Amino acid sequence: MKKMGFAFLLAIGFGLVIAGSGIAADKPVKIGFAYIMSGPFATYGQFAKQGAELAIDEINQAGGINGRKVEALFEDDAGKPDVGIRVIRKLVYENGVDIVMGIDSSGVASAVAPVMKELKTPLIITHAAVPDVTGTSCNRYTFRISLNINQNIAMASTIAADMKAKTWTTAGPDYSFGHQSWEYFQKYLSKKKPDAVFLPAADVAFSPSATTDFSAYVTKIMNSKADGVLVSLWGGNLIDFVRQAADMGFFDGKREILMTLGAATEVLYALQEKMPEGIWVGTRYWFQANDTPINKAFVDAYFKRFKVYPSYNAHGAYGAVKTYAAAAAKAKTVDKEKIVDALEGLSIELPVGKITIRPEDHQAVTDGVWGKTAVDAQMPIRILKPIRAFAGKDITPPVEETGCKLK
Amino acid sequence: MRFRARGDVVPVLLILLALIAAPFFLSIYGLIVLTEILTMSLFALSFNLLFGYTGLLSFGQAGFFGAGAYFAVLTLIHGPGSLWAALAAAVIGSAVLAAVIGWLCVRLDEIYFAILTLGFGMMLFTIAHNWRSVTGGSDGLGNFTLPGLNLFGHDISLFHPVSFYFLVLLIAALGALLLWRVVGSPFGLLLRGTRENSLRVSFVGANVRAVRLFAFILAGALAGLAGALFAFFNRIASPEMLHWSFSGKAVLMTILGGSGVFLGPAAGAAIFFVLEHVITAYTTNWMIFLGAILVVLVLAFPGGVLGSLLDRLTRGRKGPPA
Amino acid sequence: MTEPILLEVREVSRSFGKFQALRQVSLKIRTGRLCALIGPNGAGKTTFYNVVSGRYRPTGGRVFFEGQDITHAPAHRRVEMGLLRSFQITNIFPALTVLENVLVPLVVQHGKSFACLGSIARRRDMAEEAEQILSRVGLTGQSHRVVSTLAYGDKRLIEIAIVLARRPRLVLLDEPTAGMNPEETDRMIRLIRELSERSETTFFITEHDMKVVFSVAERIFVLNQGSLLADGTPEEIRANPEVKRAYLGGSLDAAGR
Amino acid sequence: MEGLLANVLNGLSWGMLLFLISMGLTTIFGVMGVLNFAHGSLFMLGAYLSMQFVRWVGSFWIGLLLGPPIVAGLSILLERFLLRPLYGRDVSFQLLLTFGVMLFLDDGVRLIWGAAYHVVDPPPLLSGVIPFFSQSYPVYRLFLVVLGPLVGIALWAFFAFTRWGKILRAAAMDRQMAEIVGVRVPAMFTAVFGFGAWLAALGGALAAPHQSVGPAMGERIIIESFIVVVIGGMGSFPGAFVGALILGMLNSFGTTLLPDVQMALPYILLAVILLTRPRGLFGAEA
Repeated sequence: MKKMGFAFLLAIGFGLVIAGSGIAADKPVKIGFAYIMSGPFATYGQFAKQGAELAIDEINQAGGINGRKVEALFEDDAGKPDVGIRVIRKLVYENGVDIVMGIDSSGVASAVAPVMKELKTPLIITHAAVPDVTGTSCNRYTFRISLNINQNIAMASTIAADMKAKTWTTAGPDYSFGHQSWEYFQKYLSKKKPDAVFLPAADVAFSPSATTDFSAYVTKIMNSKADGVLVSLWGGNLIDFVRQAADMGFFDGKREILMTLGAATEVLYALQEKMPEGIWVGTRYWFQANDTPINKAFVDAYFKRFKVYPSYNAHGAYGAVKTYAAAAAKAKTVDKEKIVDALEGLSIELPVGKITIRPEDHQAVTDGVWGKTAVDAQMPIRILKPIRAFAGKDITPPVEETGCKLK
Repeated sequence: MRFRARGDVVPVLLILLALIAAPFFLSIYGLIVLTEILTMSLFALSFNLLFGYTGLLSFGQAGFFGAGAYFAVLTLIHGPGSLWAALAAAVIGSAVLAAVIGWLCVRLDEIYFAILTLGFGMMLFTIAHNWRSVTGGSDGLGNFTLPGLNLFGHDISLFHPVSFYFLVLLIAALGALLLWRVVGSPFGLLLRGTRENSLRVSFVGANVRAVRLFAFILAGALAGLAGALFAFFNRIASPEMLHWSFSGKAVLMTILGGSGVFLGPAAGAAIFFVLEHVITAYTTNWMIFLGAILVVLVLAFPGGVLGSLLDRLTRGRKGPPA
Repeated sequence: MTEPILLEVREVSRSFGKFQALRQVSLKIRTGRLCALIGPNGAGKTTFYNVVSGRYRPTGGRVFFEGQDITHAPAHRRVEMGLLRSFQITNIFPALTVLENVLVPLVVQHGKSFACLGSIARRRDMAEEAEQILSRVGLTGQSHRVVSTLAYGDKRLIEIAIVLARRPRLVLLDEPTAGMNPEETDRMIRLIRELSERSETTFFITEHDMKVVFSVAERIFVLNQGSLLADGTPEEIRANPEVKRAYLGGSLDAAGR
Repeated sequence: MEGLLANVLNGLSWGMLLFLISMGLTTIFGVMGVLNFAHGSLFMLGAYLSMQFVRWVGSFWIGLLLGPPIVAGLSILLERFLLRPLYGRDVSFQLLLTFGVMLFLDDGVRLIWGAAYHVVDPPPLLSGVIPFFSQSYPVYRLFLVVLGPLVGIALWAFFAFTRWGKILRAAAMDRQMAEIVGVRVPAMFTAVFGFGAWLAALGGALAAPHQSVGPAMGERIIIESFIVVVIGGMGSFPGAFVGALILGMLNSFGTTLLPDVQMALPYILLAVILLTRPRGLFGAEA
């Protein structure tokens, strides 16, 4: 008859475990990171973690933030919205972090951004590109220092406008990121090149993220009338796509190809010489794109420590930490509200170049890079040559267009 | 299957009291974890009405969980912004869905039932994922405001973790109470009879398909209710909630806690989250530990953790069942 | 011969692929008369029961119960009309208690199949009725034991109790004494005879134990290779040469003595 | 015409890869009645081991030869020490145990090989492309198209004609009978599980040159293999073959013709078949 009584004891036990682990020391400045650390996109989280660790070590060696040591807490959001919200609540409520950074997946970003209002804690997004979080659903606590879809596709359409291709199609992931990339591409390119033709929705190739065999999509594109292809696949999907498409003669020069996230070192390291030459690829950061001392120092330090070149995700995490340090220096405190105020309008020189966070929508105006894949005998991976750099102000849509009503 | 109505009242009341007192001794984050545990408990309990009591392993239960979430959020966005209207929409909507899908699924048994429900669950997932104009596609539906509650003339904001916790506690407790009544009712006896021997049940004149269907609808409705709470909790309804791997979570929690004890699934939910919480504090490789722990639990606790503990306890006291 | 016809089977056939399990079997059962269906192994007895009770659909012919065509009625509909059956392999609810085993049919009997809020533990009326039925089959004082812990003979009695709980008009008993020791067999025979005499229920049994058949049945049907071979009183059957041939002599003579 | 042929070829090559993986799943289910959730992880392990051998000795064939037996060996331990105690118990426990093993292995490879993607080259003999109308088609894919049916026929012949195959089939149908006539069923189960795992790992090793090797590659394939096995009829080789072909074709033609619902197509097919033929296309009717 007492069997439910035991359940009670168990419940109490769990309660104590949870309560007991909630004690936090408040000495160091705490930064919480949420990235994908498991599953098919885990390699992005790995690079980000390395970037963050590098930045934090640099800051700590230089005396910390406002004289306080910086401590990093990494959480795996698994690319799932519910997990993302859980880990961010954990970081804020339990670990008492002063700021949260990261987020790879757009789905997680969409879920997490509104919650930051309740947590009253700043969030700097370093990867997820969904426009809404600095657009229609923007809020006081959410910032982004990485390029969003808008900006990236603005560059893609500029390059596309100079190409011979007339009829365009897309190969993208069958979720919001892929669809939005294609929608913006059509919008921007038809402005720059009114005679551009786009294949209807039934004829473009959106593949579910679990796809490993892309042959059907490659065939579909090759048999369409399109002579230009916007590829917005990323991660393992992009690797599989490129390898299989190459074998099927996709890169035979008969069509113009733009890969919006093709210059991710995560992908280039996996593909190595299997990445075809002469393809236009985009990225949020390219380690050879500029010669500033700050970039050189970052690339050298990163390579020395991790034996690989930094990816854009590594740079995103590195840059976010540096940005936060700058905001803290400006505010002379790590008080969350003051940090938010300091981040608004902040300009800082990062390896990627100078970025400015717009106070109106919290989107960073940052330079973008596209380039053509090329061989360099000195390098283990494909490099970009020529590189085409875009000034942040040219590719960032005006605040009025974003739908954000912060100010 | 064991339940004895009277003997369990006292411990259940004690648990309830502890849960009511929880906000006074738990940290905010502890309370948030407990909120999630309660929500998932309701989900797992609804699943166990089918699994433990009816003998039907549904791998599509997340379909109704997620559908409830979308119905609730869509009601908040497009319909009346009332919390109760949203919850009602979740319950009714997922019950109707469960009626249609259940009507097809209850024809099958065992592993075939499991796989068919998985199939239908994934069809619902595809709808949530691909019908972008309505469901927001893969990003989900997050642009809604959680309405406040008006209690005795006081507006209570559900944004506060404590008030939200009490809402979830209230609804989860009511849901559990309902399920408790169901499994102890004449219909509940028929369910257990169906689990034991569906052939015999149909040869005493019951329409086994109708009995199963009714259980399926009840379970679907309560899963929808839990899903609505989960969407409110996370401030978003997302397609992941309908994916088969989410159904797998309910299966996992139920078997972890023990499908043969009424509160087993709830205990399983608690164990799952506490384990995750403890392990991720030390490593990001938490799946490897979860996997190993699962293997050990399955081998060492054949009736689930709660089930096996209670078994040992009662056996110690009363000797082996006569 | 004035009792009304309870069950009528008209030219029923059933085949499984190429195998013809039943070939145009016709028979009538009248109310109140204890009948038996016999035949060598594989003669089609269980298939016949499965067709009559609604587990299988016949491939030809029709089945009538109290004048109504039930050929295509689902099993549970037939039960509602009063046609019940037991199974050759004990078919009960092993993890439930003795009481609960009988409560399952009572829930259906009382039209409470979908009553999902009231507690069954509070249904005194059902519990009392169940105890009554249990005492009728001779199982008293064991209501709260889990059925799987009972002796084999008692399990078979539970099955009878389950069937009785639906207040049947006709009960098909598929080898009720199969696997029983002589003592248990005697008990079962007495019970069947008693129930048949004292209640409104008509019993129709299959048996391989000829002693049982000839001691209880008022009318016997003989099935051989799916066809009805003979039909008559025990004396007539015993005298029938074709039946003797089908059984290769032996057991029928033994039963006669 | 060109598009049609390309689609058929795409469907065939994907279908044959699915077939290779599903054969092990269906064997294990057919003989032991165990639905193995970890099958996809064994597939993944096969791919990783094959990749490791390519790195060590530079030969795809050695990886193909040595990788799968290692996975089979691990699986034999798994069956012997983890699965065997569960045979008397509810099927859901087996499902849960193999689910646990899946989580363990998926995360385990990440611990050993890291989270990065890896790429394995096809062997020189099978690399390169052949012209195909105005396009080209990789030789390796054609190799898969040919290999699938060959392995299938070999297995079918094994079950149909050899003494061992016959014993296995008999034991699958009636375990008690097999024990009575002297088959050591527990040992046989271990062997069958190992064999099924070998097939899964073989599929993984063969898939490595075709897709990127990374954690979670098993998770992606396991549900599709389940669907293949179920629509074909659990335990049936011809069923797995036909199921894999249908799924492959559905994948290639669905992409072209019904892109909006393509993600749901396998599930719709699954539901339709289960509702009209509850034991699958080639399963024995219940």
